[in-house]
Amino acid sequence: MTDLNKLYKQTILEHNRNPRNFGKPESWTHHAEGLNAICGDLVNVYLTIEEDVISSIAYDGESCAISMASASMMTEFIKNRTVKDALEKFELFCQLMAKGSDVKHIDDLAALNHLVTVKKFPSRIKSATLCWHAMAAAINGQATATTE
Amino acid sequence: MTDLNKLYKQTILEHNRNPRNFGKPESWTHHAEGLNAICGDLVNVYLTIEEDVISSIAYDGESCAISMASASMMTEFIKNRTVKDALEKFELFCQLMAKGSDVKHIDDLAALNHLVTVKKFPSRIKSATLCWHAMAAAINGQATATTE
Amino acid sequence: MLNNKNYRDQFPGLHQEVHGKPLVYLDNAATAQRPQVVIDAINDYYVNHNANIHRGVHSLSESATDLYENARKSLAKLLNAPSEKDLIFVRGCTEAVNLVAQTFVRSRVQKGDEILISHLEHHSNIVPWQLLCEQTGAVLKVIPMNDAGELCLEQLDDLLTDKTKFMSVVHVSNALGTINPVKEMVAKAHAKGVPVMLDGAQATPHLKVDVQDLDCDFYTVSGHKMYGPTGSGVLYGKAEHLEAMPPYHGGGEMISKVTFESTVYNAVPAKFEAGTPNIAGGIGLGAAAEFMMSIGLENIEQRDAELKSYAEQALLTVPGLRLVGNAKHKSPVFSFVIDGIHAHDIGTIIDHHGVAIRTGHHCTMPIFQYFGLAGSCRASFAFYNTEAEVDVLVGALKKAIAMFE
Amino acid sequence: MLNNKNYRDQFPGLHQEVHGKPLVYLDNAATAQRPQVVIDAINDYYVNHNANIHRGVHSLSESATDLYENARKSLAKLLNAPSEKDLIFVRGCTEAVNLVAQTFVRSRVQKGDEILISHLEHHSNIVPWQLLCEQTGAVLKVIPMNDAGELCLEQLDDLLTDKTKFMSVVHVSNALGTINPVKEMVAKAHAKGVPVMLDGAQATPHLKVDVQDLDCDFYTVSGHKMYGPTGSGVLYGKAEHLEAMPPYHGGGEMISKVTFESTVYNAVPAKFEAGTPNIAGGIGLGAAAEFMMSIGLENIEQRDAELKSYAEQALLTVPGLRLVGNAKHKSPVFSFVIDGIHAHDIGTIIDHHGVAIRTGHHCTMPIFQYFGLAGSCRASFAFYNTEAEVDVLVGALKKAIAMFE
Ligand SMILES: Cc1ncc(COP(=O)(O)O)c(C=O)c1O
Ligand SMILES: Cc1ncc(COP(=O)(O)O)c(C=O)c1O
Repeated sequence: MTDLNKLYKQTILEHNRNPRNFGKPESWTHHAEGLNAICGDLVNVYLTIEEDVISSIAYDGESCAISMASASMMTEFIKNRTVKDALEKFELFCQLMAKGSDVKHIDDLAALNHLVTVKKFPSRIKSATLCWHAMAAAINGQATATTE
Repeated sequence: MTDLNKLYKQTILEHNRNPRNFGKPESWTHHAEGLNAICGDLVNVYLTIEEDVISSIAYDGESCAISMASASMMTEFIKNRTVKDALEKFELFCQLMAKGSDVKHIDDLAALNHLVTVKKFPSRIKSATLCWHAMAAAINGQATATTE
Repeated sequence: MLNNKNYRDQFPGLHQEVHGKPLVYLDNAATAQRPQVVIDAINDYYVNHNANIHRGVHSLSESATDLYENARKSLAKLLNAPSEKDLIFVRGCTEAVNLVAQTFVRSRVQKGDEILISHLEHHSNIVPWQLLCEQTGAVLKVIPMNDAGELCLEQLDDLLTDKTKFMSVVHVSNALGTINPVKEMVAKAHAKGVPVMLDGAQATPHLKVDVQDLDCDFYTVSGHKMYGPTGSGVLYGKAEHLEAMPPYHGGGEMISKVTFESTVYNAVPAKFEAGTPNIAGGIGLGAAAEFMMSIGLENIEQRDAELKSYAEQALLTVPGLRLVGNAKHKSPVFSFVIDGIHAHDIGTIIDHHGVAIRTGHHCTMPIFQYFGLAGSCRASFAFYNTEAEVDVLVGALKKAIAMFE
Repeated sequence: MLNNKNYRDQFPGLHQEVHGKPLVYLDNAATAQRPQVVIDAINDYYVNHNANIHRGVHSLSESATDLYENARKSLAKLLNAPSEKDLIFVRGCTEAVNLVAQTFVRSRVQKGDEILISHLEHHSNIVPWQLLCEQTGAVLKVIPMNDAGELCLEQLDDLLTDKTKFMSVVHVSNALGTINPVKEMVAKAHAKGVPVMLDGAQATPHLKVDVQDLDCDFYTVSGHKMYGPTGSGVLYGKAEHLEAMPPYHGGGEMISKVTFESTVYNAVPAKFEAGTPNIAGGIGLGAAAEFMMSIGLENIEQRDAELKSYAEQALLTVPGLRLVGNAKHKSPVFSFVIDGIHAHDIGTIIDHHGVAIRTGHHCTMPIFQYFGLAGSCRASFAFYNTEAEVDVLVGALKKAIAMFE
């Protein structure tokens, strides 16, 4: 199977068909939008943080399949983690996806590791990390995260 | 004799050694400075115009041998001409010296025709025409003439 | 008739493989490929005439200056400008618009005055005016568009008010391909005494442009879009405006006399060309202009028309594909969306079939806000593209759709 | 030790004849020759990676973007900048100075505030400040110089007043070769809270520059003077300044969101790089930086020192020749005048012996006003010049003198 098929078939399309935690919730405590300046991708991330725990998380926006699937995966993965833990996982995920780095797998990231195939399409790495930047921005009280 | 020798030996150096009408006169009716923006050449031309005749003309400035010799020749040539005639000769001289033109001699210009050799050194054409632009500017009441 | 095959051979960038497939380059509106003559002109300058221009008495500097100034003449011929002195070399259209905004327009507007642009503008012809409005208190007005992606010209007369100090509109839309009736628009603006700039970034690669016939006050050209080097372009301005305008950048070349107390500016166009310019770029752009004239703009226009009708029909056979913008007069540029698949995913997938298109908002966010879209896929053609390449595009799109099923 | 012969071979522009004589290129301070690797890098982009950058998902656009961003990294390494994000690609030093004047400085000065420059500045570092002073009512102050062509540093503390909002000084003088003690000057300015820009146009071709060690707030680099393409250059700025500064040009790339009502700017450095940049130029400049690092700046500095002392001794054998400027620390640049012969005449005459020098005011009129001269002859060397070329220069000068006798 080509990288292209692997990327889309295995990892992405399933989440696109059955997005988890998609849609704007009725209430939240933290929110940020993620903007990809170059292509106009937009993801909103909504968090409810109670006593330092992310008790609920949702997303919406208009964005490509990679970005949407990554957000869907992220919400599943982050829900019920502490804020500190979430920010640590954000760092790990950025390392995994960093252009140029050879990291292929990070134990702590479990299912998210499939997304590493995106690195074969360098211009799309930002699609995969956009929601994560928005999540971190929301926690840090920033309204907007951009991936230049 | 090379063009270089021809230019300097025959035409230029004689006027440099014995400049005609050089120096700032005590009085004048019209004056303009000629500036060559690129190299910083400067020529001042001073005219006394009485009843439409250029009764006296002088120049000074800081400039290369070509420019100084051209000014020296110009003053000899222009003195006692009418304003109208002087401006016509200015046009003719510009035609003679125009980059790209093939004109090698203009009857009305007599001795000035020697300067056509300057055209073999295209970057120096402006040196030769600077004083003429200043003369025309002075007649037209402009303070400064620039040859870009 | 244009012998397409011959011209293709002259563009080395077209003859390569991407992911093991022959490149199908349909991103010409972003930047064109360059013919060998342009690349050669750049090389020739660096190898045989490498010197700075305008300031030297030595031979290399003279010949470099001649090459550069001859390039200006070629551009003047291409645009039918009254004189090459009416052309200022710039980095591209973006710099040209900023230059005019910060000199000509800034010196004429006051709080409450209006600047008129259109809904079809590229960000390059929006943001400089927003910056100017912030700086001066002027107000930005917009000529609206309709569902076809055409400007609503019937509203133009009303939008041109006593307060309108400048109008700047795009000649050909990079996102939708719409060719605006700019001559008519200039006439309407002039009737109200409003000077006009036309953004020609997408026009010069395709159309015969005659600035005297259009009677525009300023016209911008992006070199890299018309087969010339990156970092090259020209701004045409009517001589009377260029004379009257304050300078832009301060620096070498643009002055005739400097003291710490005061400075005398040089004559036009030097007044607007401070510092060492992109000499190789200017020379290469001149070669591009000569190349286009040697092909003949009418031949390019005809070839564009052929490609456009073939591509339009072919694209409409793709299931779920919807064209965005269908102006009556348009350039061979197609924006489209496909049901259920995001543009970026399409871009990535068809790239694996060798097809280079652009995806996103194409620096025209307001257009896509109008259509309620985040962006589109854009296939933009040049005269060197072929019908066979259209077929590859269409095949690749169908494969992308299959992948998402 | 630098094997000069090998490096000469890599510069195709050096191997040609002028008026039937081998070219002796001594106009390096105006613009340098480019090594084959730089020309090849430009070609490689146009032939193998020809696409627009940053905006595309297709492969060509990706590889073009990588090349361009890698070039930024090479420049960061050359200057020892903390991050390549601190570098903005510009057309050259002139644009860099104008950019800083109109953004960082313009947003900080008010009527009566002072901008401090020096008597050694190039017009590029004078006129932008004069324009700013006109626009804002700020006042231009000048650090004086002495007969050697060195700045009077003992006056610097007094010139840095409560009103001084910015200092901009040249690192190495293009007219006289003076190397200013810029690290010390930055420290003095910082002690008074004044941010400093250094004009590095003539420094980077010759010296190891470390922006962190200098601690300057801004540093300008002219690509075409450091063996890179025309129309290329970088502005280094401390990250905190670049973040805080308003944008310069409006256009594509520099925004993240545009509506007609408002605009969100992109992150640094994109915020300052509106429109399609000189992509080939940036890539070529990266190649020039790598080339210089591969030679080793310490080797270039050593070779400069050798050439300088040889040339100085040789020039002083020319009867009637007077050197203008004899700073203790200087670059291999010689300004001189010859009794009774105007510089332009010398330039024309020695060009006929194949020798290319510059004549005139070298865009530094105030320096020549100081010396009571209209200009000078300037012979400026690069590491690829040779002692034999110095001898040809001296011989040609003697012939020019003979001609005037
Ligand atoms: C319509 C239009 N205007 C302006 C621009 C900006 O031109 P440049 O890239 O030369 O700055 C572009 C290209 O991006 C364009 O398509
Ligand atoms: C000292 C100095 N500063 C600034 C400049 C202007 O640089 P650029 O040609 O890159 O605009 C030059 C070169 O002309 C220079 O020598």
